[in-house]
Amino acid sequence: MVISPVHYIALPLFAAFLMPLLAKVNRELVKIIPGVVLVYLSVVSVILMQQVVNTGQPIVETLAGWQAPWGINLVFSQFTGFLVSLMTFMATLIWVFSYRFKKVDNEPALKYYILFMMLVTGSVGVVLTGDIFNMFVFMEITAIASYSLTSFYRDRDGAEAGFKYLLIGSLASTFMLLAILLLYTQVGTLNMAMIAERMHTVPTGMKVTILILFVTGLGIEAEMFPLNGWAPDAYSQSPSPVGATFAALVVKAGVYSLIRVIFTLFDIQGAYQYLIVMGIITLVIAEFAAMKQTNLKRMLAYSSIGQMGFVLIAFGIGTKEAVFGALFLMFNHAVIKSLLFMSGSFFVYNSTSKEINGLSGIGKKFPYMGFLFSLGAFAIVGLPPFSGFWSKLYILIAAADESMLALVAIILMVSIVEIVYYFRVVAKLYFGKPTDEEVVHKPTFGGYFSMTVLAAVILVVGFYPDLITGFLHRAADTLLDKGAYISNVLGH
Amino acid sequence: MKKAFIILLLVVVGWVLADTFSQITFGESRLGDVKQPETVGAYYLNNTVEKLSVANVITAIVVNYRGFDTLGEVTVLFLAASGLASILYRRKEKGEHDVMILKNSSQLLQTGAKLIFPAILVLGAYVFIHGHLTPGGGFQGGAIIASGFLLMFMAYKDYHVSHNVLTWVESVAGIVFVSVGIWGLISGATFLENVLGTGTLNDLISGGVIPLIYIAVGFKVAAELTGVLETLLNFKTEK
Amino acid sequence: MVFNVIFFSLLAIIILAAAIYAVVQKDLLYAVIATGVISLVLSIYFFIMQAPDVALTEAAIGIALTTIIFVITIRNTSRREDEIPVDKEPDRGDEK
Amino acid sequence: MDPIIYNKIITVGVYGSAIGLILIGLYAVLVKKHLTKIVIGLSIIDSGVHLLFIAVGFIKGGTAPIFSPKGIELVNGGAQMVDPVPQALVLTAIVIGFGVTAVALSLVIRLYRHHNTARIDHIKSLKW
Repeated sequence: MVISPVHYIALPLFAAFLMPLLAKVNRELVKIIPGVVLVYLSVVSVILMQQVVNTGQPIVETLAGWQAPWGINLVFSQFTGFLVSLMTFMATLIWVFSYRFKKVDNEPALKYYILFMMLVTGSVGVVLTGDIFNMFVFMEITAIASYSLTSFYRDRDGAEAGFKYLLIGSLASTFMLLAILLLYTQVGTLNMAMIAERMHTVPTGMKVTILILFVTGLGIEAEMFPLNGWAPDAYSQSPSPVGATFAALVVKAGVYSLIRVIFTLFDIQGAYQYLIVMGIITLVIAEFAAMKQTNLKRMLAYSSIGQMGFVLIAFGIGTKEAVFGALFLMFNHAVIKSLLFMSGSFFVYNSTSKEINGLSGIGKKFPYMGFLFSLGAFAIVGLPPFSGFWSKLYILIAAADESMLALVAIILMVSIVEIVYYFRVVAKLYFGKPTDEEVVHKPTFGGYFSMTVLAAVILVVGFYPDLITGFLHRAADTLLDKGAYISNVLGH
Repeated sequence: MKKAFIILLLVVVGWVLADTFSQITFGESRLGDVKQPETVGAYYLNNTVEKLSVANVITAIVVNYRGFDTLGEVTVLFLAASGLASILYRRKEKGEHDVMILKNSSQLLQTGAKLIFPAILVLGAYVFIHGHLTPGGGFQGGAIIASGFLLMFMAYKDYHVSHNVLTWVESVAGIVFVSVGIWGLISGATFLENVLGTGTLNDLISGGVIPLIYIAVGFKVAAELTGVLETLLNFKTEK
Repeated sequence: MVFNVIFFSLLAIIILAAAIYAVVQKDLLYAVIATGVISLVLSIYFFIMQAPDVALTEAAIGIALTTIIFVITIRNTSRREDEIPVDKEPDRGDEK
Repeated sequence: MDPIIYNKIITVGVYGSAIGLILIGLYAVLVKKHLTKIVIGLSIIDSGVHLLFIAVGFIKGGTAPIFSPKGIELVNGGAQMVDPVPQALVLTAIVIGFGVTAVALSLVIRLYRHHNTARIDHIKSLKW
């Protein structure tokens, strides 16, 4: 059985269909299967990435034996491969963290683990597929899994957050369906490479309408400004491993689909300016909202939306350097934000109130967790020795090269806002007077392991960024090289 | 004020849609020449009979050309069923038992249900077995069978489909679907490839793997929709 | 040809009327039945436009199953749209 | 009345009802307060989109894309078959729509159980 990109989807589905039966045999098995599947997929990622990097050619896998434009195909190139491998590694770490997670054990664990695995498969599917309607189906899989996971806990108002997310998510999928339909009438095919090739035949009026529908629909998934009201509730009400998965995987898939549509399918210049403007609005509003938050997890949620706005700005600049910076920021955001969510969750569980000022002095009683959280905070703000610094630096350089000085000013101003609200929390952790509560919820060995690995990655990439910069440059070139994508997939 | 803003928004959306769809003339063929297929639709119309010898082109598309979509689609239904169960999950204190929320039905409905129920099952089975010949297929057949079970739920207050059987049918059908895909992969071809011989057009055993997949989908959809109904129906727990 | 025009415009009128009725009606049970009518007319539309597969799907799923899960939801929640909140002790279920 | 007018009426009839469904559904989702009514709005929007899918794939005087013995006869007689791809997509979209509606209604039931009311304005934390 030669290793091929379809394993990312066929295997988790096989495991998901098998799990209800295994649950009858023994409950423990059900919790282990996602881990086994994700570890195997991480190995597959390493093998496939090696193959792609050595040959320089993307792996285009046709399904059901029909060549590219007629059937559905999966594209595992430098760019999509990077995203898929990042998602799989992060999902494995999050699974290790959530394996013996206290809050999840007493609920119906079987459903949790199936939904979690499908959330990962859906996000990976969105990135891998080369067919526009197939991307819609995988987005629906991710969406339904996240609606149910958001409303997983009984005691919190998860159901409200779930319903609000579902409502806005349904509107997003309606816009996407309309856009796909219009695109099909103009171009006659659903394969993304063929669409990109034939896009010049579409009249501009129709092209702009289709782009608006796409950007509105996908903007909701990528948490762009106008319709991202669902995100803070979804992040804070869902179990914290799921919050970390949202930050590390689901929002990446949303941003990927937006970028794939704007960079590869359409060739309208106005889209880049639109990305920059919406990115700035999302960044500024999310960061200021984060400053006002008193609930730790909502603050992290708003900060995550802000980071996504920053990624959109970087993609909006559109030069090779800027896209490289954007990919680096996506990598950092996935690693650092998951660490913050994981360590943050243990503060929240140990303090009676979820509010930030309820956490005073917990850093002294929980030193290692306090260290991890502060490390994450310093990294995301972009202080020099950590990995967050490099991605922010590269994007600023790219913006400066394009002489967008106003943009540089805005980014620096927002960074100051970030520093304010993150250091406020860190200060509270260490210098607040400690409350008398005993530390009850200790993370499991798995929790410590995955958080330590994330911290190590932040430090290593911080000191030796060129470990992955060369690799990211090639990924950025693959994304920008539209002609190569078309010729590889269609094979002429 | 809010309503005025919404009305304005609706007018704008309506105008944009109307203007866009006015450029797409209704009833005009956009397939291009079917013999030298340029568009995907024309290709399918041209090649389904020779390559797959399946009469129903839509079944060929849903199961073979775009079989990956259907795999994702079946997962969406699977997730909806398990998501529903996790959302409506209630830990039952001792002494509590699930009670059907529908009241007892009239004599007429009960005898009628007893007569019609087997017929609906046969119709549902017919629809998804002949998926590749006549209109219909896995989804439609499964939905018809589920509405058959619905009739029995309505007629008999304490009619229960054992949750065990439903889970078994659902999982086995899902595994059959994925393993047929993996079978294609193992036999050197691609995932979900039609590895069986495709037989002659318009007789029952034709189209190779396609009928097998659609029968598996039919069982899975029937089990899932009945599960969804069962979860929603017997929800009120009383002492 | 004249028959086509009459039939199509009749369908259009019925489906839009049912949609408006479904939105305006305060009693949710009648609103849900109107949704069933919308699915029925939709199924006829699909049948006329040479899409038998989809007509069967819309009939089986749209009319039968969607309507029944709406009715079950109304059975579990309130039937009137303008209901006055019942002030019995909210059922906290198994909340800790 | 010559056929041009007929085609115009049928076109306005089909596209008009589809876009009308989408607008009415959107109105219900944005304005109505009762959760079940909002989910009804969502399902109406879905119906509108599905009708658009099929309307776009329809070809005047075409036959259903099924090569039954009668179908082959018609095709040899020069009839053009309707575009099958939008129909295959709608098949998936209808079942996805049902899945999302089922999850939405289960959330409505749980919200009602939790707050004893199914109206958005009465559920405080669901600020709009």
